[in-house]
Amino acid sequence: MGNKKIGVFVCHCGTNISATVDVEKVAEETKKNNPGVSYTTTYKYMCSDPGQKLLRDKIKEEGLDGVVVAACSPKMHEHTFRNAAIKTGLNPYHVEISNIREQCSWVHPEIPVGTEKSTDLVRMMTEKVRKDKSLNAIKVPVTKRALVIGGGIAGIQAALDIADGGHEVIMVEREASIGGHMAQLSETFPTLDCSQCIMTPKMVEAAQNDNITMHTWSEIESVDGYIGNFTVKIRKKARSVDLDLCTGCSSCWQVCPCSKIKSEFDMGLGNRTAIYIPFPQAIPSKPVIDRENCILFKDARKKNIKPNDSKVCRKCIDACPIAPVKAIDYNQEDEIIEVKVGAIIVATGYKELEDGLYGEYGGGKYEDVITGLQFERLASASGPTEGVIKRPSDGKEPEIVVFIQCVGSRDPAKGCSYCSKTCCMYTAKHTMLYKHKVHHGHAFVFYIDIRCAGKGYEEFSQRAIEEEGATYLRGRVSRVYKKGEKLVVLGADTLTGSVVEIEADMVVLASAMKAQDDAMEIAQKLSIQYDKDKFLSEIHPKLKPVESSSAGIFLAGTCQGPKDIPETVAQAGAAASKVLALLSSDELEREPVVARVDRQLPPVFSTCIGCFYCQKVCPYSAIESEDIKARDGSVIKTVARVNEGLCQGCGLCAATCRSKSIELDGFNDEQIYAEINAVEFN
Amino acid sequence: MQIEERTKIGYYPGCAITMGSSSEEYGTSVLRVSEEIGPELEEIHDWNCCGASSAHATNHKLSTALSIRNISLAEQSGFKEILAPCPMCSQRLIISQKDVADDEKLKKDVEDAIEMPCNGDVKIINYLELIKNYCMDEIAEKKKKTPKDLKVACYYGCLLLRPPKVLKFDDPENPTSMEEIVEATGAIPVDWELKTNCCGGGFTLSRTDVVLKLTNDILECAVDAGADAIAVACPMCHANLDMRQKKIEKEYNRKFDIPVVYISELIGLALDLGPISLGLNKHFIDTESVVNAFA
Amino acid sequence: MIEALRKKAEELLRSKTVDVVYGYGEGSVPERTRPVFITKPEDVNKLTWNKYCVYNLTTYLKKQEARKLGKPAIVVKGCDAKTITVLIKESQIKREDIYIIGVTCTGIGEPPATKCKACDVNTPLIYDELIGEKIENKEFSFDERYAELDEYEKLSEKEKWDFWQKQFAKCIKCYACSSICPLCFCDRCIVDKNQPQWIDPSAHPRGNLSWNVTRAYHLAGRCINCEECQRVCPADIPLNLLNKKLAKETEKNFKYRSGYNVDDELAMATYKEDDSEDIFK
Amino acid sequence: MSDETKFEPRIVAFLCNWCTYAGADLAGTGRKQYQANVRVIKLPCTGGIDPLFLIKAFERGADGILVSGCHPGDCHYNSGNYHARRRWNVFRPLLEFCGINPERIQFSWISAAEGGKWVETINGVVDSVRALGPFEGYHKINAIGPDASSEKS
Amino acid sequence: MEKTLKKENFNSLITGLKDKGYKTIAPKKDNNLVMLDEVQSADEIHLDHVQTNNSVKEFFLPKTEKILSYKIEKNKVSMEEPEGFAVKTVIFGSRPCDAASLPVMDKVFNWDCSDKFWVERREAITVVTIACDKCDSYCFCTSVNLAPDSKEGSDVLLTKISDDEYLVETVTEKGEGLIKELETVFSDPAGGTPERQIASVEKKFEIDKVKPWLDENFVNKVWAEFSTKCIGCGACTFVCPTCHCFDIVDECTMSKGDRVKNWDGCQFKMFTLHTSGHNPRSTQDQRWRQRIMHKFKYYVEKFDNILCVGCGRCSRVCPADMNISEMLEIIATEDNQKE
Repeated sequence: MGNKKIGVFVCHCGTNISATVDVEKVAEETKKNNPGVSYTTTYKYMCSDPGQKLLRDKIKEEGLDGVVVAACSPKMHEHTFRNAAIKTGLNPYHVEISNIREQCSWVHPEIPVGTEKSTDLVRMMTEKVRKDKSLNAIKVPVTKRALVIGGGIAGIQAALDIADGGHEVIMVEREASIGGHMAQLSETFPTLDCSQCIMTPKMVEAAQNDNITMHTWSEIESVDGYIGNFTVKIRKKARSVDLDLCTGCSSCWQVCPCSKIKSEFDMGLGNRTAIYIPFPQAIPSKPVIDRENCILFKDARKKNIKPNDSKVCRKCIDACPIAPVKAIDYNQEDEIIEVKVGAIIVATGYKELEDGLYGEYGGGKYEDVITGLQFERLASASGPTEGVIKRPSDGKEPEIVVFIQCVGSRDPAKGCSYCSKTCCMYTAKHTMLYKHKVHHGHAFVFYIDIRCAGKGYEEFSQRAIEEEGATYLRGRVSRVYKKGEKLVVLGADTLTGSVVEIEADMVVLASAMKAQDDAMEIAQKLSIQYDKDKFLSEIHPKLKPVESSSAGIFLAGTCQGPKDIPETVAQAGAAASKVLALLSSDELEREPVVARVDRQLPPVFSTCIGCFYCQKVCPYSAIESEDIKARDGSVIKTVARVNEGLCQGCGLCAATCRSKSIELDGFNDEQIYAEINAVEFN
Repeated sequence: MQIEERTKIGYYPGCAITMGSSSEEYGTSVLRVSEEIGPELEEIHDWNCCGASSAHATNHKLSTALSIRNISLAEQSGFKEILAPCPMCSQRLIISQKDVADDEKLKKDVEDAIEMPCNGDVKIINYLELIKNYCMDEIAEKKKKTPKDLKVACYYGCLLLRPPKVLKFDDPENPTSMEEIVEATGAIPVDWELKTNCCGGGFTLSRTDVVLKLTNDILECAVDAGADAIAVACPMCHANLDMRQKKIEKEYNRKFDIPVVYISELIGLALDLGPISLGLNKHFIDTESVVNAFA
Repeated sequence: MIEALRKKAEELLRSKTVDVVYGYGEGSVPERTRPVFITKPEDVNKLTWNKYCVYNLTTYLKKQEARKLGKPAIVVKGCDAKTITVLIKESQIKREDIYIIGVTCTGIGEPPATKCKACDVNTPLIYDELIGEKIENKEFSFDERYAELDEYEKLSEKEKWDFWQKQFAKCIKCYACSSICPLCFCDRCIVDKNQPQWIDPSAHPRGNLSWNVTRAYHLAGRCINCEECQRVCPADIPLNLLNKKLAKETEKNFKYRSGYNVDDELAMATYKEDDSEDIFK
Repeated sequence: MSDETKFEPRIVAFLCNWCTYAGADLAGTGRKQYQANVRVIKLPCTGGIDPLFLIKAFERGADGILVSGCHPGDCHYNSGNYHARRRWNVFRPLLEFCGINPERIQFSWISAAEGGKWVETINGVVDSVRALGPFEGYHKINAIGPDASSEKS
Repeated sequence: MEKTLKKENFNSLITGLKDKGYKTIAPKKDNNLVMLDEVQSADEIHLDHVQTNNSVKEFFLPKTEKILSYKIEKNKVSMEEPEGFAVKTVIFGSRPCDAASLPVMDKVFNWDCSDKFWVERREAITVVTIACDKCDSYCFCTSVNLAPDSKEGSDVLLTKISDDEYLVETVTEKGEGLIKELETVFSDPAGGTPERQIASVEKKFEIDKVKPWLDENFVNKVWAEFSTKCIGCGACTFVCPTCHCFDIVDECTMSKGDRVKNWDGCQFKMFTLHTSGHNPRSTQDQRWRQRIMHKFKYYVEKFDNILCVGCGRCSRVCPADMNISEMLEIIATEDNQKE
C-alpha cells in the first residue's frame, strides 16, 4: 500500500508562484527527500491545456499512481486536475493539491521563506497521497424538478428557461403577484421601452406554462437534503381567497370600504384597498386580503373570535359573484406543503434603501423628497398619477427637479460602501422621462462620478445631458430643507468650486440597492454563504458567478449583488443552464467523501460498540443502526451504518467517535495522521 | 420645598455667561431658575477658561489641560455631574474627556500639567439635558403663568448637537428637546427648518458678511414660520441673532424685530419670576412682547 | 442490611426472575471484598455488605464472561447506579434487562473515599428494590462538589506541568484504569488502533501524557465519579482529578451532570445555540 | 538569522474548508502579507477536528495551534461548529489543568469574506506564541522518547 | 566470610557505592507506595515494609526500552544501537523472592538467543537482598520451594539480627567483590551465633500436586468460575517479577524513528488477536488459565523452574481481589484432584 509511485508537478503560475518561490528547488528537494516520489517537474501553467497534457502523459509514461500538483488553491483547480487524472484511468482521489500560491507565494515575499514553506506543504500532500484510497463517485437519483425562490424578472426568466428545457419548476413568490421590482419601473434603460410591455408577456407565459407551478403569497419554511434530493417546505400564507374559484372579476375590490391603505407596490404614493391586487397586470390577477388593515380581521382579533364570525363588514364576500361556494374564505389558514426538488435557484432580489436614513435630506419628512422607485411610480402609466409627474404634496407639476446620486451607495458611514451600479443610468433615464413629460421643466443632477459602462449606456447618459438639457453638477448635496413651497437644495459644484443653492420643487434620491432584510435568514436556511453586506456569495466571482457554496443551489439577479436588468436576465439564463445540466442526467455523481463505519470479518464484525454518538451529532441524520445477526438469527451486536446518499461528508461523526470506528473517506485517520506527521518542523 | 436634600451638581459658568460677562443674563437666569426648581447648582471653586476659543485650534494639549482641570476640580469636591450651560464649554469638556480617555500619553501629560489626577467618570450635561432630566415635572407643577399664543422658534445652533458621535445628545438632524421644554412653559413651538443651521459663530468679527447672511436666513425662516420669539441656549447664537439684528435689518432692509430669549428666561417667566432678575432687560431687541405675553 | 440483601437475592434466584446476582463477597483479607456471581439460591450467604464494598459492579454489565451467566440482578450503591443511567443512554444495556438492587450508603472505603464527602446519592436514583431505609439525598453546591480541584487549579502553569509529568511518569500502561471503568466499554480502544497509532503504547512521558489526556477526555460528560480508576491504579496516579476537572467544566459550561437524568441529552452529543464562546476570538 | 538566535514559533492551523480556508485564500488574492510560521491542514469542518489531532501536532513539534472555522450559524453543515465549540470548551481547560498554557491553543471564527481577519488572527497567534517561547515541556518529552526509565526526568 | 552491617553505616555504604561509581537503587516511600528507586542518601531508604510495589524486574527489563533507532536523510537510512544502557548499579534491599526471579528468567533470556539487554544488565547489577523479617497473608514463597531467607539470585544476603544490625552473607564472587571493595563499611560479627530474625511464611499448598492436576485439567469449569470477576487489566503481569512477555513496536516520525520494547501481558484481550480477527484466547477464563499454565506447567516443562516466586504482588494489586495462592490451593486440594 505504501509503495506508491508519486508524481509531483510544481507550477510557476506564470510568475505568481515562481516570483517568490524557487520552484526548481522545491521540486528537487521533494525528489530527494520525500519517500515514494518517483517523478518531479515544474511547468509554467499547469492548468493550461499543455500543462494538463503534460500531467496526463507523465501519469501514463511514469506509471504514476499518486499525483501532487503544487499550484493555486484546491478551490480553483482541484477539479481540473482530478478530471485530467480520470482521463488516464487513475482514480481522481489519488490527486492532491498543495496550495502554494494563495497561502504561500502571494503572502510571503521572501524567496527562502516561501521556498521552505512550499517544500513543507508539498511534503504534507505527498504523505497524504501515500495514504489515499481510490474512491468511486456515489450515484444518487436526481429529482427532475427545480425550485425558483423569487418571482422577479430573474426568477421568471430562470423558470421559463428550465421549463423550456422540459423540466418541472416550482416558483415561490412572497408578494401577492410575481413581477418583483421590474414591474414597478416605468420605462427601462437604455432602450426606454416600457417595463410592463416587455415583462407582462413573460409573466403570462410563466403563468400559462404547464411546467411551472406558481406559489405566490408564499415563503420558504425550510430546506433539507442535498444536491439532487432537496426536501423543501413551503408556507402558503393564507390569501383568504380561493385561487381555483376566483376569476379575478374585480367586483370585490371595487366595493372594499377601507381604501386608504398605502400601496406597497406604489411605494406609498398611491393607496389600495384591504382586498387588492398590487397592480393591474398582476399575475395571478386574483386578490389577497391584507389581514393587518382589513376591519373585519381587526374586529375578529379584538374580540378574539374566528374571522368569519365577525359581522363588521362583509362587503367583499357579498359582492363575490362566484356560486354556490364564494371564492372568498375568511377562515383560510396558512398551509405548509412539501416538495422534492433536485436544484434550487435563489432569485430573491433587492430592497431599496429607505429614505428615512438620510436626516440631511429631510429623512422621510418632506413628501416631495422621493426615492428612485417612487419616481418610477410617478412616471409609470399604471402608477398613482397615471404617468403625470406631479408633486406628491400638492399635485403641482414640478418646474425644477433635483436628482441626487449615490444616496446610500459609496457611503461607508451609512453602512454600504459599494456602488449600486444602476443609479447613474436610471437617473439619466429619469431626467429624460421628466423632460418628455414636463417640457419646460429643468433637471439638475448632483453626482460624484457617472458610471454608465454597459453597451449603449455612455451614449444614453450623454443624450440626457446634451439633448435633454439636464444640468449635471459634480458635487454632493449637504442639505435639503423646506422653504415655503420650495425645497432648498444646498450643494457644491466642485468643478467651479462654488456653493450651489437650488430652490427646487421636487428632489429625487437615487437610493442605494441593498440586500433584502431577511437575506441572512434565507442564506442560513439554505446554508449558503453571504458577504458583509448580506448579499449572497458566489463560490468564485470570476469562474463560478452563479453557483452558491452549496452544491445544487444557484444564484441569479440582485440577491447576489447590485446589477441591472440585462445582467440579471443573463445570470438567470446561466443559472437555468446549470440546473438543466444537473437535471439532464438521471443519476447524479456525488463527491464520494462520505463516512464509513468499520466492518471486519467475524468474529469481530466491527469495532463499533453501538453507542450511537455519531447518530446523535449527524446534522443530516445519515446514520442508521444495523443488527449484525448470527446464522440462527440472534443479534450478535448492533452497530452504526452510514446512508451514503444522505451523508454530506462533514466528518462530525469521525471526530466524535471515541474508538474511531467511523472515518470519513478522503479525510480518514491515516490521511490526517500522515499530514500532521509530515508537518515536522526541522 | 422637597423634604429630602436636593441633589447637588457642579455648575461651570464659563467666561461667556458668568457675572459681569457679555451674556451674563443667561447665567443669572439659569441660577435664578435653579433656586426654584431642579438640583442645587454649586459653582466649581477656582474654575478656569475651558480652552474653547482659539486655544483648541492652536494648542490641543493646552485646551485639553484647561478643560480637564475644571473636571478634576469638580471631582475633588465630590460632584458626579457638572452643568455647563454654554454649549461651547460643554462640548469642549466632553471632547477633552474623550481625548484623555483614548490617549494614555496625553492623559499623563495633562495630569502632570494640572498636578491633579483625572479619571473621567464625571458626566457633563448641557442646560437642555438638565431641564429634561430633572425639571420637566417641576415646571408643570410650579408653572404659574401660561402665555397667550406665544409662538416660539427653538434654535439649537451647532455646538449643542455636533459632533453627534461624541456628544450623543438628541437627534442631530431633527432635535426636539427644546420644543418639549417650550411646550412645558405653555408657549407654542413652531415647526421651522433652520433650527440646526450654523449662525456663523466665531466668524462674527472676522467675516461679519458671512455671519450676516447666515443669521439673516435664520431670522427670515423663523419669522416666515410665524414665530413671535426665538429661544436659544447658547450665548454665541444669542449674540449673533440679538446683537446683530439691527445691522441685518439695515443690510437686507427688512424689519424683523423678533426678540431672542434664553430658554432659562422663558422658564423663569413661566414660574412668574421677575423679568429683571432674569436679565430680560439686557437684550438689544426689546423682550417686552415676551414678558407681556406671560402677564 | 446483609440479611435483607441475602433474602432478596434468594427470592430472585428461586423465582427465576434473574439467573445471577452480582454482589460483594468476602475478600482475601478482612479489609477487602470481591465481586461474586451467585447463580444458586443456596450460595446467597456468600453475599455481604460492609464499608469495604468499594467495587463498582456495573463494569460487569459489559463483560461477556459475566453476562454469559444470564439475566443479572446487580447490587449497586448510589454512585454505581449513576453508571446504569449512562449505559442506558448510550444504548449499551436496556433497563428491562437488569434487576437493580439499590443499597443506601453513607460512605464507603476505609478511610472513606473522597467522593463520599459531597455524596448526593446516598439513596440510589434508580433501583427496582431498595435495601436499607431511604435516606434523603443531600444537596451540595457546585463549589463543594469540586472542592478537591481548587488546590490543583491554584498551581502555576509550571507547577501543574511538573506535578502531572511526575505523576504520568509512573504510569506503566497496564490499562487497569480503563479495564475497571464501566464506561470504557469499547471493544477496540483507540489506544489499540495501530493504523494509525494516535497514542504511543510505550510507557514513556509522551505516550503517558497522550494516553491519560485522551482517556480522561473520552469520559467528558460521561464519568459519574465512582473513583474506581484511581483506586485500581498500581502507580497510584490521582486519575479522578482529570475526570473531575472535565465534569466541572461540563457542568459549568452546559449545566449537565452525568448520570442523574436518563432523559436529558448527552453533553458531548448535542449543543445549544448560546453555548459560551469566550475562548473564541 | 539562524534558528538559535531568534526563536521562530511553529504553528499548525486546522482550518474548515468552507470558511476560514476560503478566507485565507481571499487574504492571498488580496496579497495581504503575514508571517510564514503557520502550516495549514484543511478539513471539511471544525466539527471534524478531533482533540487527538492537537496532541499529535504537539508531539510533532508544534509550539502553537490554531483551530478556525465558520461563525456559529454559518456552518456549511448547519451544526458542525456548534459541536466543535462545545468540544473545545471542555478540552482546552483539561490541557490547561495539565499545565499547558491555553495561549498555545487558540480558536477563532473567520468567514470566507474575512481575509483581513485571517491575517490579523494568524499574526496574533504567531506573536503570542513567540512571546511564550518554545514549548519546552513538550519538546523535552518528545526528545526523551522510550528509554525514560533509565533517564529520570 | 561472615560480616555484619550496622544501620548507622548505611550512609557510608551509600556514599561508598557512589564513590565507586555505582548507582544505588533502594526501597523509597512515595506517598502510599514503597517503590524501588534510585537513592542519593541513606535517609531516603525505607525498610519497614513487607514488599515493594514494583519489583526488581523493572531494572533488568524496563517497562519501555529503545532497542534500535534510525534516521533518514536524503533517502539514506542510518541505524544506531543504544549503548551504555547497563549502568554499574547496586540494588540494596530487594526481597529474596524478587532476587530468586532473576535466575529463573536467566533461562528464558539465554534460551535460543541471549538477549544482550538482559544479560548485560545482569552483569552490571549487584543484588543485595534483605531477608524478610515479616510477611503478610499474600506471601507464599514457602509454597514454591523458596523461603524468606533463600539466597537464589542474590549476590549478598543481609539478615536482620537486631534493630540496627544485619548479618552479611556473601553468596557469589560478585557479592564478595562488592564486600571487599567496601571493607570499611562492614564490621566483624560480635561472636556467638547471632539470632536471625526471619519471618515465618505459612505454606499454602503442595506445589508438587499442582502440575499433575494442570496436566489433566486443561478443560475445567473452575477456570471460568474463578475468573469471572477478572477484568483483564494486565496489572498482575506488569507487577509480577517473573512475567517477562514484551511487545516490539516502531515509533517513528517522517525523518527518524525508534524500535521500542514494551511490557506486554497475556491477560490483555488484544495479546493473542490475529490480524484475521480470530482470537485463540478470546475470553478471560482462557487467559487466566494460560497465566497459571505458563507459570506452573509450560515453564516447568521447558526450563525445569516454576515461573513464580510467591511474592504475592499480583494478588495485592488485583482490582478484583483474585488471589493466585487461593487458586493454587483449589488446584492442589484433595477432592479437586479427581475431577
